[in-house]
Amino acid sequence: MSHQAIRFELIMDAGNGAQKAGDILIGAFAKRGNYVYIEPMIPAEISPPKRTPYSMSGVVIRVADYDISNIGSGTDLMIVEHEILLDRRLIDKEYLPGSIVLLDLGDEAKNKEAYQQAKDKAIQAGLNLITFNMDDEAKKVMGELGGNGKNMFYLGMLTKIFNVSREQLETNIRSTFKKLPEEKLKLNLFIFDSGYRCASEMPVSFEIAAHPIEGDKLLMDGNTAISMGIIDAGIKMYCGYPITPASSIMHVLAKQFPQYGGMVHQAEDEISAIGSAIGSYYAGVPSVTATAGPGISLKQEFIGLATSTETPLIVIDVMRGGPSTGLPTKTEQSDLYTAIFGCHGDNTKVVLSVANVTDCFYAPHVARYLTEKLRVPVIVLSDYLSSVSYKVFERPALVEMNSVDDIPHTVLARFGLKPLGPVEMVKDDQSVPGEVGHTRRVTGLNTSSTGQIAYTSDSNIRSHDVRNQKIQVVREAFLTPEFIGDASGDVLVVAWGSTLGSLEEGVMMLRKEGLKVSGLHLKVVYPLPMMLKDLLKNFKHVITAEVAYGDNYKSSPLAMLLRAETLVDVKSTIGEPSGRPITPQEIVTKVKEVL
Amino acid sequence: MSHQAIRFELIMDAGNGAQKAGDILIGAFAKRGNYVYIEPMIPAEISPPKRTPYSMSGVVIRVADYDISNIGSGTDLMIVEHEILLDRRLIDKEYLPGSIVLLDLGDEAKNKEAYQQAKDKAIQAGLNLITFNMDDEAKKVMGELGGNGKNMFYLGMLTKIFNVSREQLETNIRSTFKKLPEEKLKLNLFIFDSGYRCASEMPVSFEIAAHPIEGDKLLMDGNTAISMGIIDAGIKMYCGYPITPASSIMHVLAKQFPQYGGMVHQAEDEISAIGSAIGSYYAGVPSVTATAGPGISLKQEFIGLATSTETPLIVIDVMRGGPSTGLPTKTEQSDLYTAIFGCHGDNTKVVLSVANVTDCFYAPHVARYLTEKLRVPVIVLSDYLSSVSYKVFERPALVEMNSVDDIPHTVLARFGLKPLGPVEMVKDDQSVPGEVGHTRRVTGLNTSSTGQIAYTSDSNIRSHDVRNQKIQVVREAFLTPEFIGDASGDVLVVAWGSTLGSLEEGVMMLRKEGLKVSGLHLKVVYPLPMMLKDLLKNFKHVITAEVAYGDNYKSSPLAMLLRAETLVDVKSTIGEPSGRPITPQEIVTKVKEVL
Amino acid sequence: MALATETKFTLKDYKAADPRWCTGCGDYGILVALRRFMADKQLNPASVVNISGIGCSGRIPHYMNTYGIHSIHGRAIPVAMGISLARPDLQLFIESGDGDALSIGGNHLIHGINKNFNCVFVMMDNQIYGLTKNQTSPTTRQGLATNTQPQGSWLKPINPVQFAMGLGASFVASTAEWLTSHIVEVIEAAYAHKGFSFVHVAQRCPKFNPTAWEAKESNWYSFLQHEKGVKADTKYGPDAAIIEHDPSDLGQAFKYAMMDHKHFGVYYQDTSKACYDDIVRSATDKAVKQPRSGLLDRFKI
Amino acid sequence: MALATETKFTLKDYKAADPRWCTGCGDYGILVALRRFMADKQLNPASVVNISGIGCSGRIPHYMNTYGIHSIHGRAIPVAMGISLARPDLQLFIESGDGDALSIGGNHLIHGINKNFNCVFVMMDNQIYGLTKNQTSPTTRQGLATNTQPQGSWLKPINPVQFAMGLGASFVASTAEWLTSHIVEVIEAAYAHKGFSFVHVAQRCPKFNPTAWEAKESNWYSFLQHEKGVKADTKYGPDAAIIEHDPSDLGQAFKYAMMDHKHFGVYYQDTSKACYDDIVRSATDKAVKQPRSGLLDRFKI
Ligand SMILES: Cc1ncc(C[n+]2csc(CCOP(=O)(O)OP(=O)(O)O)c2C)c(N)n1
Ligand SMILES: Cc1ncc(C[n+]2csc(CCOP(=O)(O)OP(=O)(O)O)c2C)c(N)n1
Ligand code: SF4
Ligand code: SF4
Ligand SMILES: [Mg+2]
Ligand SMILES: [Mg+2]
Repeated sequence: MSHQAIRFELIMDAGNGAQKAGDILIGAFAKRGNYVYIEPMIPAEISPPKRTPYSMSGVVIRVADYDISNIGSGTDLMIVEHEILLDRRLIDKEYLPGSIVLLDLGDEAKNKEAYQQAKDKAIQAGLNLITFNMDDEAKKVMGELGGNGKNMFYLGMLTKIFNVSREQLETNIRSTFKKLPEEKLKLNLFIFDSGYRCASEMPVSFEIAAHPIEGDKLLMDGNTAISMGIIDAGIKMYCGYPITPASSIMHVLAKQFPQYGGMVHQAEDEISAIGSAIGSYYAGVPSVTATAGPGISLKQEFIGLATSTETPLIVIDVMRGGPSTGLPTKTEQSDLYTAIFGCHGDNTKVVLSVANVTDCFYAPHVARYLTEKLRVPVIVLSDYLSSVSYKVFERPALVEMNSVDDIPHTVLARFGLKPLGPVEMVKDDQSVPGEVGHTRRVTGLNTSSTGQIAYTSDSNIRSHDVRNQKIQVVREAFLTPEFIGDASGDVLVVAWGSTLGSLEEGVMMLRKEGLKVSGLHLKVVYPLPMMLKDLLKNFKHVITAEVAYGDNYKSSPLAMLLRAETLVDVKSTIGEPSGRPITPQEIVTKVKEVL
Repeated sequence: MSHQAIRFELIMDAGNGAQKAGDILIGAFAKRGNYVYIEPMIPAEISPPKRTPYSMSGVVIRVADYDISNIGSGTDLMIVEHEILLDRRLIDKEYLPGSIVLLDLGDEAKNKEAYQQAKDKAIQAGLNLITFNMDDEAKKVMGELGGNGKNMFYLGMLTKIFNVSREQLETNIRSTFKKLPEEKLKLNLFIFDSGYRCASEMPVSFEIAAHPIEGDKLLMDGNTAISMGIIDAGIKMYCGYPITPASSIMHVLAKQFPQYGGMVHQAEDEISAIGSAIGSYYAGVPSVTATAGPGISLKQEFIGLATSTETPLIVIDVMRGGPSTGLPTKTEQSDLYTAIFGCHGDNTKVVLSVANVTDCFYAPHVARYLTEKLRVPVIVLSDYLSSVSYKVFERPALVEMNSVDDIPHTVLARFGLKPLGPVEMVKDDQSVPGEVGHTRRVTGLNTSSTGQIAYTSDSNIRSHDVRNQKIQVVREAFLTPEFIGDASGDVLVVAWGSTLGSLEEGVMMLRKEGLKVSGLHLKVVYPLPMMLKDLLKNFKHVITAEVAYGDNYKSSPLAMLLRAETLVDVKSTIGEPSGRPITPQEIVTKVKEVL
Repeated sequence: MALATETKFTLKDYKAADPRWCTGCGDYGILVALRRFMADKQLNPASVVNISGIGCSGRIPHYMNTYGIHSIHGRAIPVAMGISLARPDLQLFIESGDGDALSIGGNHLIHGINKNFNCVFVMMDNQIYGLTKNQTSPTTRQGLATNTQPQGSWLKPINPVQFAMGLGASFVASTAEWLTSHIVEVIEAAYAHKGFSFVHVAQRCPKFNPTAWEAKESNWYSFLQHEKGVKADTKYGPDAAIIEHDPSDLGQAFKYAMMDHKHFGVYYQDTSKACYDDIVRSATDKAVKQPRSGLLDRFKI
Repeated sequence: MALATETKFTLKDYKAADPRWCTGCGDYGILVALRRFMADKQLNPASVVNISGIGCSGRIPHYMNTYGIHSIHGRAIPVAMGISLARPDLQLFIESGDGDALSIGGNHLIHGINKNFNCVFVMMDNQIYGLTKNQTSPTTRQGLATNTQPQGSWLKPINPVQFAMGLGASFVASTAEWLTSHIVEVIEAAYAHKGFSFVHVAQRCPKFNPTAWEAKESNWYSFLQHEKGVKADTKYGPDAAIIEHDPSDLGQAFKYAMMDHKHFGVYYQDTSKACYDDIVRSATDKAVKQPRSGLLDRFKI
């Protein structure tokens, strides 16, 4: 068989190393010239008891011979460690009809009946079930490794099934475990080989064409890309408080930032973190704070202070399932409202969203540019999916930004923007501490243009006008948004954030069928381009794709904004708060229902 | 002269007793059968230095021989203590053409030039300037009172000017100062008499018809009404943290609540206050928390917890000027967004607004009914204007609510609602601690219907569906909204909250001119009635009146909601973040511009 | 809301869902201790409320077959405060982590201690952020490399016992999850105390902070023992010194609290400190009651 | 950002807008003391930042002709923390009220003290919420009737000096706004100290709490005097006892802190406590620098 793109999964109990195995494997895929996109599957608890449904952990990997932007619509093949996980994973219905399930019978003795039920369930679901068993020698070696190493067996299987070079794998295993004593390494390699052999006897094999990848390619997840972007954007201060799935930005920076002259400050809570970010920027040192879910709610009061004092502020919100603690390790796009409207009083801010790793890298540059030019808060919305998924992508050009005027127009254009026109400030003096003759005080109270407290109507109206005029400056800096497909037709699907990949693929599938469907993706989600109304009018139906709740009366967040701004009957047709990304197939199916 | 309604002001330095004088006077007005509406003017500082613009303090009083609902469009007469305050107050342009200014020349010696300038300014503004001086004897008595008592002089003047009974006034003064030694009281009365005499020699006199007021009338401000409503609604716990203009709810309850079995808990901050309110309600004791501006931002995370755990929660937000610290003692309606959308994740809640003192009294009942039936947070939006203004109004019928099923349908109808239909919960068990055999845990994580933590897609989707269905139950309980005027026409003005009074009066003025203008006022501001779309379509123009920012691209909050829900081109035409209420005249003027 | 009293509750009656902690996690010991204590004291599960913040520690309420609120990070105390005012008939247990209690939740802890409302506050101290995967907490050992301070944690840790003492807590004790009977006795003493009973529990996190508490050795700590306090646990801490310490001796309690050497037992107890919940409630109880029918009379013009 | 150094700054150079406090408010004295201290030390107004929360106390920055942030209620410390990490060349003064510091802002105070970043923290203690008009604060005298506790404030007040000591502050002093030279000297000593210098200032609020501090009498307090600390103020406090107290004596400092009798002066100073801002900054300074041009190389496949 030869495939353009294939998606497979390795599902194991948490703590058994599925993610490590996946990392090693995709390194080899990438090396030989495949594009890959990985989404780890992480339980909300650290290491829940094994052989329970909540212990499900693993990786979903999509490999292709072309640049892929999303995890795909369904799984072609999965290796599952035991029956409980199979049973659990089948609930999600993410398999393709007729796809292959390789079930390890290793635990069969523990619960024969349950195994049978899980197997029956898989077969009833129309899956192609194949069972296997580790050979006794591999099991013995696992014993010597203290029960570890099963992931190496599965890795061997996958290496064989996907016809990846065994040598490359060995090299990768060696470099991954380079701290391990040679003896232990050998045992791991032994298990790997057993797995390889095991798969050789199976009637399962996939061939994915591999071209030598041109140019300079990187492999990175979204949060790492944001961290690197922060460094490249010349930001020098990170203030944060740990929270899933934002924490890894802080982790990466904690290691790397000092080498580039930056500092990481772990505050006592999210409120303190944003306060320190504001202090740093007031003092002239570009800073950023990142958070998720509950953290963005806590930061709202300080966001208002930044607005009022005209202090630059960048807040990154890596969205997860809500409301409240919600689903901390699942993806969602429900923080758009809180990002735009969360703070009391009139809100003026810019909200960016990131579609992929490259966007993650450049979002800090654009955020810094906007917040320093406008002196209004800039919120960057990423999400769980973007934060943990990593993919092979073209090396982005470094900016090595020192001043915001260094920003390349191409970077702004990536977010649909041209350079901003002139911006008026509420307060005339915007000097930085240390500037002699410029001492100035800022306050959350209303002020006149001199910065003095002012309670009169005209002064308060002026402050509101000036701040809102800044947002108008952004509206005037929009490039005409580009469509996926034509600028008119039967259905337009509008999306934002990490949904881009599936949007592109879904729309392309529909267009291949000759349907008049187009896509539109927004990276600046607030404010919206003024020409949107005219653009949307050229379609019979406009619907959005968002991983968020929406019904006939309550629109999903972007749909609601679009309706209010354009008065077009935009429907929130695609997406639900499922914790899982929207797939290309979902887009295809839902659009067809509309047509 | 005989007037139906007249508005006058007493403007003094903060701390000089203008509000006290106003209170005494309106007591007498009310007694003789007038309707009154008072708006105090309070500086953001406690007692800023006298003879400065920021020291401006006072009362605006509207008196009429019919029930009035707002402070009116402009001032007919003002007494001003000195030139700086005159200069300051003229900036606000709230006077009517040709209206009377009585300027005390007592400070003229301090700055003759400035006096002259202020006088010129008043005359240029077309005002009818009359100057006066306290007689020497009165001044001497003031000296004996340690410089106090000037407010009594002005009170005497006003008593004469408005032909209120001198005897009634004396009775009121005596009861107000009942703790004062008779000797001092006499001195105050002496000054009062001097003022009375002073005004007798002026060519200024207003006659306001007074009918014996029928039925039982009360005089109360909005925050007191909310406090009384809390008691009558059977709520037993108030948790709060001081913040202007919400604090006085806590002050009133701190004094009264224990006598009705309630408790007031002053927490260390707003976050803690709402947490304790949730704890109390979880434990089965109805509770409420009130706040303003920054406080509502801080409470967002806990609001999400109440949503997720299905714990009843009532939050009162007395809106003030924003963003950030903003204008703490000015009115605004800019927290609508944060009330609806402030928390991260998908939000399901009900937002009420209050139009007047009677609404303030019944809002706690309705909020309690909704939050206990739906187990979603209910936010009540009041504002600075409602909180401090007081008026004569008909005594509301007590409910003496114990269970929410006691609520009279008339009380729901006042907020445009019928009783709710059946409501499904995310969690089947909603028992209260102490109920044997029902131990249950709640959590911010997603759960199944049994209350167990659940991370699966279907379970998370179900929780969202069930919560949003609750909001649908509210949508289905709406009565058809009633119009001020006809159900179709050229212009419909939609408003919410404290703008009702001006809306009614403004629309009536327009209709008297034969214009096809109607008004619509919403008390439940989220969700909105489903039939709105059909209702709005019957007007050529639909505009909103909101004390909030709005421009051609960014709608004011209610306008934006209406646009999104109805796709009608609702414009945010009337109102600005001026810190001052919208006047009937403003409505008239702006509607005419639209026509 | 009648409470059943005749039933005999067994350990099983306090058990709800199966825990999802890592193998070897010290939280299991704390969970079991809470259940054992409740069974010993025959607490009615229906009148117990466990209230927690967020963290591995925050999961306790899910596993206890009582009422419970798994609230938000750092803010279990405000929720418990509200319950305590509303329902003095309930028994409140607050479970919190070192990050939950001392980092984000520090202010509520100050005011919980200061208000001295009646509850047992259990601080599960693994000296690390567990649930968010290995970040420095206020009690993390100086020098320990974590995900947020990989160069080694910067600061000297906050000593929770000293912290609580410094804020004037009316009951301060420390124990360890592996001291299976000591911990139960400490919880018992904390429960018997009326007011905010601060219980520090040394808790192992084999996943992220395996070097934090050396449960196998016992020579690095001592027991504070007293008839008014609790007994030493010679079975699980055979090599620990035993010090007689009267919990009413504030000065001495401070000294033990401030030492580098660790002490388990009851440091301090002050039975005279007023409880805010009592004060507020009794002000309401004592107020001369008015009928609601006359509520609006004084506003009549 | 060159700083002018040659100029001679006079009192006037530190004066911005006219204050808007009530007549007789003690905040005037604190404002003047800050200006006097800065003039004495010839601080460059352009390199000073005053950071405050919300309250009558929070208005100080507006009246000082320096840089300043009038931030949000209770959260001046986080803002100052950010500045201190970013710009060690600036001189930071934080002004906070008793409510701002100890009620809503308590957690930031804990962590400010613990992190010991370099700043002067001035707590203006009028034992009441001034700006919001007469509510009980954490330092309000028990029994005082306020708008929120009209029956008389419920709890024993928190003692701010004891609070700071208990949390391990590296510098703790107390003074009063009416001790016009003592307050300047205390600020001077606080400024000279590297780290988080906690300065408690007794402040009169004639408007809402006129009985709080009896400035006319001086027999109810004593001065702690020492060559390492500050001198007694015999002019404004003629009847106050004078006690020699070495600020490095922790135990004795605690004793004075815990007494009901009030002491003005420097209670405690520990010059050895590490400063978090130094640690974080020096880790960055010491890190081997990498050119940004190679930033992405290690992600190459
Ligand atoms: C407002 C908020 N901030 C951050 C988080 C993320 N978070 C969850 S638990 C935790 C800290 C856990 O540490 P600790 O309190 O010591 O508990 P442990 O897991 O170690 O038991 C953090 C930061 C959150 N859930 N909510
Ligand atoms: C988040 C928030 N909560 C409440 C307030 C209202 N508020 C302003 S100042 C203040 C307390 C003032 O007391 P204190 O800190 O002692 O300062 P003082 O006015 O006495 O100097 C409060 C509660 C606010 N501005 N912001
Ligand atoms: S991470 Fe640590 S504290 Fe959390 S469950 Fe695992 S071992 Fe226990
Ligand atoms: S209220 Fe008190 S603290 Fe505030 S300005 Fe007036 S006297 Fe000063
Ligand atoms: Mg911990
Ligand atoms: Mg104060």
